[in-house]
Amino acid sequence: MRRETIINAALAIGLLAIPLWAHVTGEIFTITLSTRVAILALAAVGLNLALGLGGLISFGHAAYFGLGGYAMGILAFHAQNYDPIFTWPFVFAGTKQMLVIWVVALIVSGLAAFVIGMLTLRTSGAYFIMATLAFGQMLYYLFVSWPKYGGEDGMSIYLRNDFPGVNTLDPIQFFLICYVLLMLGIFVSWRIARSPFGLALQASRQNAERVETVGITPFRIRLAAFVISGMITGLAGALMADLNRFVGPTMFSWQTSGEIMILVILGGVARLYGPVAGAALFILLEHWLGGVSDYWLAFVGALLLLVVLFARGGLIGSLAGREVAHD
Amino acid sequence: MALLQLSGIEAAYGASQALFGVDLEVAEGEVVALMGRNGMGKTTTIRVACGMLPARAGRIAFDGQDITKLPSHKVARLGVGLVPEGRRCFAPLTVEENLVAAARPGHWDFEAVSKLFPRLAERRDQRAASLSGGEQQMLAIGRALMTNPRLLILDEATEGLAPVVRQEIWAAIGKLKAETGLAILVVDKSLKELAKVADRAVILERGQTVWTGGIDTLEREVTDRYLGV
Amino acid sequence: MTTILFIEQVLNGLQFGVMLFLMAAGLTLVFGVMGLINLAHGSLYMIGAFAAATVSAATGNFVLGLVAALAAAAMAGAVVEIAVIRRLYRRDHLDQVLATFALILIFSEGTRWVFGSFPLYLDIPEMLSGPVTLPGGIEYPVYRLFIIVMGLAVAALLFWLIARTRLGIQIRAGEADREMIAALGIDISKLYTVVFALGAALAGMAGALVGAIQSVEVGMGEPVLILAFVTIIIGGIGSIKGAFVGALLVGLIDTLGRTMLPLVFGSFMADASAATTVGSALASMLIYILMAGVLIARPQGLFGAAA
Amino acid sequence: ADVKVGLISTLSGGGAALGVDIRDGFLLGIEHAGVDNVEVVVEDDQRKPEVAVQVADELIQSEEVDILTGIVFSNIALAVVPSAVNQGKFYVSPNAGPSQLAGRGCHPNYFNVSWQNDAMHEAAGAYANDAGYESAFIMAPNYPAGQDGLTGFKRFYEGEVVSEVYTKLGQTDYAAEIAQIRASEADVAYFFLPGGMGISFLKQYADAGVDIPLIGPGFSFDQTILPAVGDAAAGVRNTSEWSPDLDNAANQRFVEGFREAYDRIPSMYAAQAYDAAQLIVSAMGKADVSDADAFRAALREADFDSVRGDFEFAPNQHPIQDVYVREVVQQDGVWTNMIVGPSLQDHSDVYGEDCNM
Amino acid sequence: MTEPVLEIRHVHKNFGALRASHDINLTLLPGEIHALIGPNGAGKSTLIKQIAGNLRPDAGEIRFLGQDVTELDTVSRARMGLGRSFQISSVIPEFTVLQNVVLALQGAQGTSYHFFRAVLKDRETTAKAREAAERVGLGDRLAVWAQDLSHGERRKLEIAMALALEPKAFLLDEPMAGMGTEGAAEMTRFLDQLRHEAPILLVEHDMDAVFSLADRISVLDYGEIIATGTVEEIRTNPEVRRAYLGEDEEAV
Ligand SMILES: Nc1ncnc2c1ncn2[C@@H]1O[C@H](COP(=O)(O)OP(=O)(O)OP(=O)(O)O)[C@@H](O)[C@H]1O
Ligand SMILES: Nc1ncnc2c1ncn2[C@@H]1O[C@H](COP(=O)(O)OP(=O)(O)OP(=O)(O)O)[C@@H](O)[C@H]1O
Ligand SMILES: [Mg+2]
Ligand SMILES: [Mg+2]
Repeated sequence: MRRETIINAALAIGLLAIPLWAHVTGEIFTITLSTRVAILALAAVGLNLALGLGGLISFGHAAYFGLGGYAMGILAFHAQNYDPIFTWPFVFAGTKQMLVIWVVALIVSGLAAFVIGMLTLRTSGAYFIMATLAFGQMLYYLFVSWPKYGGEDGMSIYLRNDFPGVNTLDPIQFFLICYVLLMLGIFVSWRIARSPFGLALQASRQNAERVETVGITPFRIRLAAFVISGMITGLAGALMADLNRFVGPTMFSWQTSGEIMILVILGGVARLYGPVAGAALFILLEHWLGGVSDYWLAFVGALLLLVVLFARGGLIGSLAGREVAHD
Repeated sequence: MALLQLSGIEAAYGASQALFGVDLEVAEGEVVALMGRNGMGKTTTIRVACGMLPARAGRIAFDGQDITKLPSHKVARLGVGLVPEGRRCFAPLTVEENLVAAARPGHWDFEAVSKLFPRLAERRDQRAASLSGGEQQMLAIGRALMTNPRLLILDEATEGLAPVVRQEIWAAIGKLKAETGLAILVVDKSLKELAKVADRAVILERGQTVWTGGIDTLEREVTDRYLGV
Repeated sequence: MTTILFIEQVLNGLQFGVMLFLMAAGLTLVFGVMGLINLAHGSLYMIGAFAAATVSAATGNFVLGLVAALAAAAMAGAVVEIAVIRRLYRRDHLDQVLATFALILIFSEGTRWVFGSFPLYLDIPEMLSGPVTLPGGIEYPVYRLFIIVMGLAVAALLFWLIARTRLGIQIRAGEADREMIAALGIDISKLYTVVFALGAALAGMAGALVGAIQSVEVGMGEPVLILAFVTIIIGGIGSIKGAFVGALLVGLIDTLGRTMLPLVFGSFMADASAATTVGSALASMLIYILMAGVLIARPQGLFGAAA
Repeated sequence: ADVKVGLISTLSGGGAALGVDIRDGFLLGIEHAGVDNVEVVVEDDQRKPEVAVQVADELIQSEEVDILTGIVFSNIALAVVPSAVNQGKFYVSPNAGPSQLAGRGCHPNYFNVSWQNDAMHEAAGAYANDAGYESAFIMAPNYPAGQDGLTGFKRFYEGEVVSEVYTKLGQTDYAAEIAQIRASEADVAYFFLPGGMGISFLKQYADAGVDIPLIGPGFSFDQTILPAVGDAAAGVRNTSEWSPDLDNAANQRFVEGFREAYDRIPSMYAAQAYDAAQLIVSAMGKADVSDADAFRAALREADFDSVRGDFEFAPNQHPIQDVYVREVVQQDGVWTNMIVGPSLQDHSDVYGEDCNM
Repeated sequence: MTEPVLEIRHVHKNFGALRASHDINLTLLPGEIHALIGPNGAGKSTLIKQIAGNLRPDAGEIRFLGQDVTELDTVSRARMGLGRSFQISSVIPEFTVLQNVVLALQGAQGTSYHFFRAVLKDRETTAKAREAAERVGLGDRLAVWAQDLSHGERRKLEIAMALALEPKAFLLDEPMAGMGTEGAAEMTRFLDQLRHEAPILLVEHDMDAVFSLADRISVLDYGEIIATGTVEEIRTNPEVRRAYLGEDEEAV
């Protein structure tokens, strides 16, 4: 077995075992932290698809994260207040069903990724980075000044949404939902990476002109990848909203985009389990360093810098060696 | 005394070693042909000589000075002008900007280069990216000349040039040699043309110098064995 | 809206644009020249403002403060370039983004550690304070005119430096092929350090100039940074001319948008309060809409070179 | 310790100045109360609601605190408070009083010792009447607190509002708005621009040479801000429920103690946090925190010496208090506020009607 | 006479004042190698780009397989069966040789939007790819990253990718460049066979190769075709000698 496969298995099992053990010993907060890891990892799995395979350095994935979050917030808000969102062609008064919310989150963030992708994918390099960043900011300002859904205050959803047959308020059960979705996300990106589509996507990153001459349109390939990527991150946003029982426009902020990106890089770009490793490390750091000093963010910064400069390939890269898998 | 002297050079790209012991000398005013099949280490040798790739072992001297550890810009300033494999013109710059970017005072200035390659003067304000392949090659040679080097290194400098231009360039090299006493190290695939200008040849095989001598002493057997002619 | 007010707002828009240009200039320089995306540019802006505030407070002299701002930012830039950025040129944009993001954290918290969390005091020098009356009866602050002049001067200087000097040519050649320009005898590392420090100094100068009429506090750089990004996207990366035109466009559209849109909505919406809210919400997104428009029409920006 | 308090505040990044004052004020309050059975766990929210929620989860689930406090900003309070009080914890707000939590969203475990968000704006409206200003230009950032602020001003102001302007949140250049103010020829300009926005606006306003007087809520004239504004704020009237020169024994002890401990003049945030600490300690003397009903009743009595003088809770557990008009002055080389007089007395908020507790 | 596979009619292209293509007429017939030679900057690559679809002609028509393709983009032309190699090697650097060829194959098959099938597990595809690589002599380099190949090997990979498309016509821009004497001879032999699969429009400065391969030669100078004819006709054409071949091509 390859080294990376072993690491991946350890991560998958560890992320499941720790909260289960915490459940037994009654340390609820550990479960909460693990849930957060799973959700952030899912968001990063989304970004990793665009960024790792496609080389699309999106600095605006907060847009999809936020839209997913607000999909949940708005649907639940209307359901909570019995205030229909639309009455034609049928009356739709929002919902508290996670399954419906997820579908809406996937559609909305997918659509947004489609539109933003149509515009930004016409550019490349640093341009693309800044353009995606700016579109994220645009949505941020939209939601900050949209009074109906709380503006800057955001919205509190007092009770977590429902999932058939599951008590979502029980931390461990909610964790398991998130964990399963994370594993699904990883499975999807694994299949995509090995598919003809994945090959075309990776080739488009390296030499778009060449890809054209073999009869493939890089723009469309990238757009498709960007949409899938946005959808996965959007789903994570919906979950995050449910974990916090709160959504606010900071989900759209460029720092959020930066953080999702950090997770990917910390773990290892284009590594299947990179997002999981990155999210786990980031949450642990935040948790530990927060207590050390008021200026702990400076330490996070220094650490990141060290990773970028000296530990290329991120956590998984350092543990499993340089070569990216080509099976 | 040799102007450029490489002795016992070994070099590697990461883990894979490419040179296993290259010895090479270019005397002042001499034209030396560096030959060998594809992938035998010609370009790598040149990169090492120019300080673009560190040598793992061996010693490089220029004009008696040890330059083994010198960074490439310092080597260049001592008087080494490089026309690299694959042209490598500065794509977004105009022809003129390409030429003046690294120019140093001396015989070669814009005028002189224009006379050598009139096509470049015609394309003066065009961006290098949109030049034809051959025009880019001329530009790369002109650019190296503008640094007024004592040693000119040409790595496949006639690749992709029309036969008539190639003849002009060989003629120009012959003239440079005769008139300015410029030393030249040249890599090219055309043995026939090399034979006209070069004084000596060095042949590489798997990263090692396997044959050195006057170009007119090159036997049929040697070229068959090492160059596959 | 009266004509006078309109003219004044146009002037304000231009002034805001010039202010943005000061910020965008350094960014686009570093971008275009070194192909480096530097998120920490906002931090250098902050460093300039803090240095100016500290030195002006200590000496009571604004000019000394300005000099200190230039020096401090240039120095910080040089240090950052040598210690961090230098290792990133060969890497892709991703590593650059992350490393400079990390630098933001370090600079922000470091500044807070040294100066505390409270905003600093930095005021306009006596000589430049207060308004003058322009032809047409417009009262306009002298200091803002001063900023316009400084911005124009910087624009001219940069344009000349990049397009006309050999230094500029070498810088651009280095961007195209670093290894090759070195092989021709140019010490590209030193050159880059100089350029980066220059870009940093510009940011520092912007911070100091703008700091006199704004709040000098930790985190002041990030909002401007994003505006500067938008400016550069509109104008075209690496183009000083583009940054200049883009900045003026953004300045004008933003200023006029936020004064006119609420009026426009007010003219047909019954609820005046709601009209201004909607109008200003739209105004806050206007420049992004402009940016989207430019991306559709000219993905490489108004003055960017086609890919 | 008998009581464990979790203090979540903004201690890093922008806005940290306020959070630091809240933390320092609160800790000083506990110290002055002279009790040793209170344990305070301090956490940073980085001014991000999501982070605050996580930190609150940690304090509740892992540290098992009894009481939460410390949040600076309304949007963060709105993210944290509902779920915290629903889990049976007490929340004592030392700052931020969003209308949602004063009205329909009020909760028996939520106590606000600072003010409902509108209070200072309402007082400013009332003061504008008293000062005889007949027309006003009003301005705030385009976000809920800004919209509430201007609504609050208009609720009490009787003159004509000639123009109502919403700026972008985080805006730094106000030339366009200043030109509009000048052109409006109103009697007074009322602005609500918290933090750095206020600093920028005041500096630019002073430099523009507009002679229309300004009034603002205490937020923009606070001790965390004034030193950075300098003489650009000289003489401007503003409204607040507290001022360092308020004449009562508790306040003198607080201001002196604070200056001694931290070497600076306290801000109103520090004062509110100090009161929050005193409120908690006063309730501890009467009931055990594990008996939630008794402890709640004890908190509701508000039996402590507020640095603001008289203080009591309205039925929605928000303050009934006086709001003053202050003026910015320079004292011993430091810019600070001095009371001019009361603006509203025994003031409480309008949202209490919607609160059915 | 047989139908031309590729037909260029009255194509014009200007870059500003520069005439890069001026009233170009050219055909490529089944089974032939049509060489396009001319001085540097004459407009050969520009013409290739217009045929491949990277550049749009200012005027004129390009017909491929009897169909007007002037308005089609690169991708559609590639899918119709136009295989191209670049003057400067252009492969996917971080792919292995095999992956590079597979990519070309899936472009031809139009399977690029299959998300869930593991591409390298597909026997049929990999077998085909392997065959294409073997034909150019890269059979034992399948697992090597393209960026680790030597210059010459990379040129071969270019050809393999074009082969994999099973094109109806090849556009080869200087395939011999940088190949070395031995490599060039090998490539010449290979192209000689290749013409039986599809006709080749060959741009090349290596006269040994051109004269031994070409059925017809067209000479381009300053954007205009100044001569078309057999090897013998061109070799002895005085204008061509002056503009392009120079004096000592006798020896060839
Ligand atoms: N960047 C590189 N990374 C790894 N290996 C390399 C690199 N460049 C060259 N090599 C390897 O080093 C060896 C020598 O290559 P070099 O380019 O010096 O050959 P050459 O004689 O110039 O050949 P050619 O005639 O094809 O230009 C070859 O085996 C080649 O595969
Ligand atoms: N985009 C462009 N803008 C302006 N001029 C261009 C552009 N592209 C090509 N040219 C010019 O058009 C002419 C023809 O170029 P082309 O690349 O077709 O030459 P070529 O015949 O392929 O030459 P070579 O054999 O040297 O590769 C050249 O003079 C070149 O400088
Ligand atoms: Mg070579
Ligand atoms: Mg060509």
